[in-house]
Amino acid sequence: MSDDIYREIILDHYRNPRNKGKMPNADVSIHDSNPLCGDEIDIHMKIEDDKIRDIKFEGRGCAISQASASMLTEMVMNKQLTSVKDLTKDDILENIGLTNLGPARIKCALLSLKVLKLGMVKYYADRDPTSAKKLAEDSRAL
Amino acid sequence: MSDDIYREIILDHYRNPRNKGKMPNADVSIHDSNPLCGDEIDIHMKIEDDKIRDIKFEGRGCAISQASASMLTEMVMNKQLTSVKDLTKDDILENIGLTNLGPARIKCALLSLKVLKLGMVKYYADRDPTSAKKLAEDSRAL
Amino acid sequence: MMQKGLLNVKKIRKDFPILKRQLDSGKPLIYLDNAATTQKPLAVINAIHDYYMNYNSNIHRAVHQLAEEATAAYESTRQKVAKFINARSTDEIVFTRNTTEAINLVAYAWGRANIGKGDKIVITEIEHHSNIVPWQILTQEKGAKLEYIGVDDSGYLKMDQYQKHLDSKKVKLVSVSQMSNVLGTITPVNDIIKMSHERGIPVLIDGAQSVPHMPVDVQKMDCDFLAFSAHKMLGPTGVGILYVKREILENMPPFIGGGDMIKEVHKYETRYNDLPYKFEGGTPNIADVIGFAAAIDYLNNIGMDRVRDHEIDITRYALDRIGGVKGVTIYGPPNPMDRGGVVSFNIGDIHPHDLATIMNDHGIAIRSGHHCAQVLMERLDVAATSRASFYIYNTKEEVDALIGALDEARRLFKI
Amino acid sequence: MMQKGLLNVKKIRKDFPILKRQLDSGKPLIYLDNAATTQKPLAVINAIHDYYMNYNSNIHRAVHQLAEEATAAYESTRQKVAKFINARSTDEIVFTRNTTEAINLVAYAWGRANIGKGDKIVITEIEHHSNIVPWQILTQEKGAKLEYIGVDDSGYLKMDQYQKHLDSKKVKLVSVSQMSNVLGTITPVNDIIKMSHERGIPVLIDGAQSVPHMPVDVQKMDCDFLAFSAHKMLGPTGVGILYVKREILENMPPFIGGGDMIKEVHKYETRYNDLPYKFEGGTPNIADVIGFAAAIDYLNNIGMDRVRDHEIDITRYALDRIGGVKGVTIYGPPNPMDRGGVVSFNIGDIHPHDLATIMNDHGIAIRSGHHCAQVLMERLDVAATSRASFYIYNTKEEVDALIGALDEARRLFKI
Ligand SMILES: Cc1ncc(COP(=O)(O)O)c(C=O)c1O
Ligand SMILES: Cc1ncc(COP(=O)(O)O)c(C=O)c1O
Repeated sequence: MSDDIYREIILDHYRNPRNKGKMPNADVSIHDSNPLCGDEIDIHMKIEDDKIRDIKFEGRGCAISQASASMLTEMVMNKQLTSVKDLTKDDILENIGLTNLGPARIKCALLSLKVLKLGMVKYYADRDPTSAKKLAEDSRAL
Repeated sequence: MSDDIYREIILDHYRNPRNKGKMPNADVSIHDSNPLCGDEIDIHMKIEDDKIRDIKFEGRGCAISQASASMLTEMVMNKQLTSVKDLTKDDILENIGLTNLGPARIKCALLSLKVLKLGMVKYYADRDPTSAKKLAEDSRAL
Repeated sequence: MMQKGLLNVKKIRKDFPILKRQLDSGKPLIYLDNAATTQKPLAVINAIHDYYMNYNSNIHRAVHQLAEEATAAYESTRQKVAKFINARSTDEIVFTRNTTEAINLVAYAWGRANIGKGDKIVITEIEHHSNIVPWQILTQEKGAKLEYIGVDDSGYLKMDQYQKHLDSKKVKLVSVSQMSNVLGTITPVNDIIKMSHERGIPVLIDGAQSVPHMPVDVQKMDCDFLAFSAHKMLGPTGVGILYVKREILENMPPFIGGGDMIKEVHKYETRYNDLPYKFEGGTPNIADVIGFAAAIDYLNNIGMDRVRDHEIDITRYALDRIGGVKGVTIYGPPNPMDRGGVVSFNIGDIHPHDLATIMNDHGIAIRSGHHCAQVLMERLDVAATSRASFYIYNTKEEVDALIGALDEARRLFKI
Repeated sequence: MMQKGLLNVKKIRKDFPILKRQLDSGKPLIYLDNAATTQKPLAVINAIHDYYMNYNSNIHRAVHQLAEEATAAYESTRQKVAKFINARSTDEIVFTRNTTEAINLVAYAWGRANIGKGDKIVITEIEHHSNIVPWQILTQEKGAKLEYIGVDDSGYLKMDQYQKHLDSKKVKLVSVSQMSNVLGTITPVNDIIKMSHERGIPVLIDGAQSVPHMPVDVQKMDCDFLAFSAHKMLGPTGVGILYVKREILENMPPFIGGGDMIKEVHKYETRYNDLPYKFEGGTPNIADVIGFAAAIDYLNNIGMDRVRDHEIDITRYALDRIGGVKGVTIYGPPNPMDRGGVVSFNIGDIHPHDLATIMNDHGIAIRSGHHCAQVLMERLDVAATSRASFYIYNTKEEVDALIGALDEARRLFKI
């Protein structure tokens, strides 16, 4: 099973994360951690016209959580929030090619999505409370 | 088994308790209750020359605790404290003729002895701290 | 899978191994002490056994297979509990040791943050010590006041007194048991909650006696807190449940600090965990929480409506039979529809403790004493009562045996 | 009945049914997560089973036979616990849910009565969250200060820092774990207690890791409080123990209010129960307390000295073997005599969580993460570690299997 998880691409994103770093004047910054393992992710975004103009992450944790965050930033860069908003658990797992994780490790793979959703909650809080509420529910379920 | 417990003499002491009542100017008054069943006993004593000149009890509870208290007052009335001090659990159980009680009911039978010992702790506190300490230990073990 | 109609008690009894027990008296066990704790069906006993034999592990914090299995089973109990009382979300279900700890959790975490000098907490004269002492401690600490709703001679709450307390405008919490463990009284919690919510006052329901014996729906009832114990509803000892509405739980400071209830600990500050984990510090009682799921399954399979019907039936019979014995006083509402399967009584001047000893000679387990309700005992002006309490496995024949033993007690005490 | 010489591990393993478990990977279980919770011998599992099958009842408050049997068994565990740690009296033994609740009990009941503004509580950088968070909550509430004794690079406490804290004269409590659950460090509790008592300061010992793994004598050590968990020493989940010196316990206000901890409840005041019942509110975890007695019997039968010797032996071997793997860093004291059977390590840039997943493929259960010791993680400047922890049933062959899995991890991660 581990052979299927720790493939070349995961290790590459783990060791050479894309879009990793600080973003001094981000429009939205948000932090969360996985209480199970202590993995931490910060996501920073610049948003213009409801579009993610730039996204960066900081974090520390396992190969799965960090590779998944790296791949997520690539996935949503320059995307409209309307399309990003509805990203599901399965979208992520398919994107990173890990569809057979156990319940504990799934949390690692989904931490960055959870943080991204929380970031959008923040962004939508005043602009669109209904979306904010739905995103908050979604993130809680992850 | 209940036939052996609820004999004539127990019921008689339960329904016609000896030495029951208040004692306005007692030298020692003490109260305790059995946390198991809520049975309560107060003991009042007049003590002269280390002798129990008078003893009364108040209380409410089961036939065993109340009959046992009644019989205990008869047993120690006009006795020297030196002899009362060392009364044991077995002395009481033999006196009331109940040597086959289960652990819960034994507590009922011994409540009045416990209170009597606590009363003597109070009496001896300044006069004879060593005896007071021993009596406190004894009462705790009842 | 829910069954219909009257309970098949004979079949149910087969699921409870202890009911085959022969006692020292040579008599078979007649267990009428269910309000104190119930017996456990084999399914519950086996669930605990299976956990320790096959997948015992600490939970939440490890990725090995045993930990994943144990975590999944533990959390699936939380889902079953949420569904059983119709909570909106598992976030609202906190596991404690028992009802007592659940109520104390509210008193410490919510109470110390929300009760101040001069505030009032309203409880009733029928409460169990577990729903009195925590409020005494809290009100004494805060300079607040504890107020009681009285109970009338038939065991009903004096709702006019409740109204008066509410009118005083100082009430910050109402805490009431839904079923008295002594009188059996089923209290009008819907009215109590409605009246209280009209004034924005939250209500805690002590469900220790109600949740095991009748359908309870937290959304319909709309209570803010509900506390109950697994061991009184076929489950293991060591598991209590605290339901709290999410809006309230989200704003509650933590109670027990330690492992599992935190997200990040730094030297001088801590970020607490998500709901409901924030309120479950330290290694939980994993095996017994898992065992409790089997108890819920068992009750669901019978159906709580049918549990209630069975108890009304046997309680009506017991009230009739016990009430017919010379010298007996029965406490609580005369109508079996207004009460749970609990019958408290006294007979002549026989002290309940003595009566219980005589019962024990006949293999009958009843409870005697103040039932952790001394305030009610003072109100009833008795030191103690005898209490027979029923559950799904009890029969009318067992009530008959109780009557036989009562006659024997009358003979011994010459009543 | 105490045995002599090395443990007969083969024989011991037969007493633990779970060790025969086949996992999803097709591999047999190699359980190296004992610091989190240990497995249970059949004797413990059966004791719980027997209780529910034969004498399940609420305790203390009834006279029927089941209640008497259950009460006697429950209280006999208290006697065994008192003897196991050499307490003077059963009055000094309070049952809680776990170590965490035991420490919180002290923080709430003793702490709130004895800690004031400007006072200091001293703990260490190696503490488990359970011995940090309660003191953070307490010191924040009271305007008191939390101070840390540092740990050096080999995992030893910096005793000069301790001396300095004591010299500041504001210290009102010292709370230290006797064995680190991450580094394995056995701390110099005798010195710590002596130094502290010279200034009249009480000391709490977190014995969660020490009591299960070495002889602990509260009278010799002279600690004021000792907390530990049954589930880490072959016992069931849901049982913790708090030992408190009687002089201190006698003056402590209560913690959990409710049934069983009272003597007399009146409407507005309450007389609390005798020790130790005053601190056990509500229906206890009866079955598991009774089950714990079988765990103590089992350990006594082996002898705690021999448990310790076995762990020194296997830990020495594990330190050697794991230390020999390329890219490995081991944390904690190098000398196995100074540490318990816990080996925390990292290998290359493999995150412990990933390593645990790879281990799981081999049937090996290890723990990964911060081990509820984030303050220590910050000190070590790591996010997490992998941890293998041993008990009486572990073998050197299991350590060999761990090494094999480490090699596999190095292959996958190309280290
Ligand atoms: C040193 C130490 N203290 C406290 C605890 C907490 O124990 P529990 O989770 O049983 O409360 C642990 C267990 O992980 C521990 O290792
Ligand atoms: C009405 C009521 N509340 C609270 C309790 C306390 O339950 P536990 O002892 O499980 O905490 C009981 C049980 O005796 C009860 O009957």
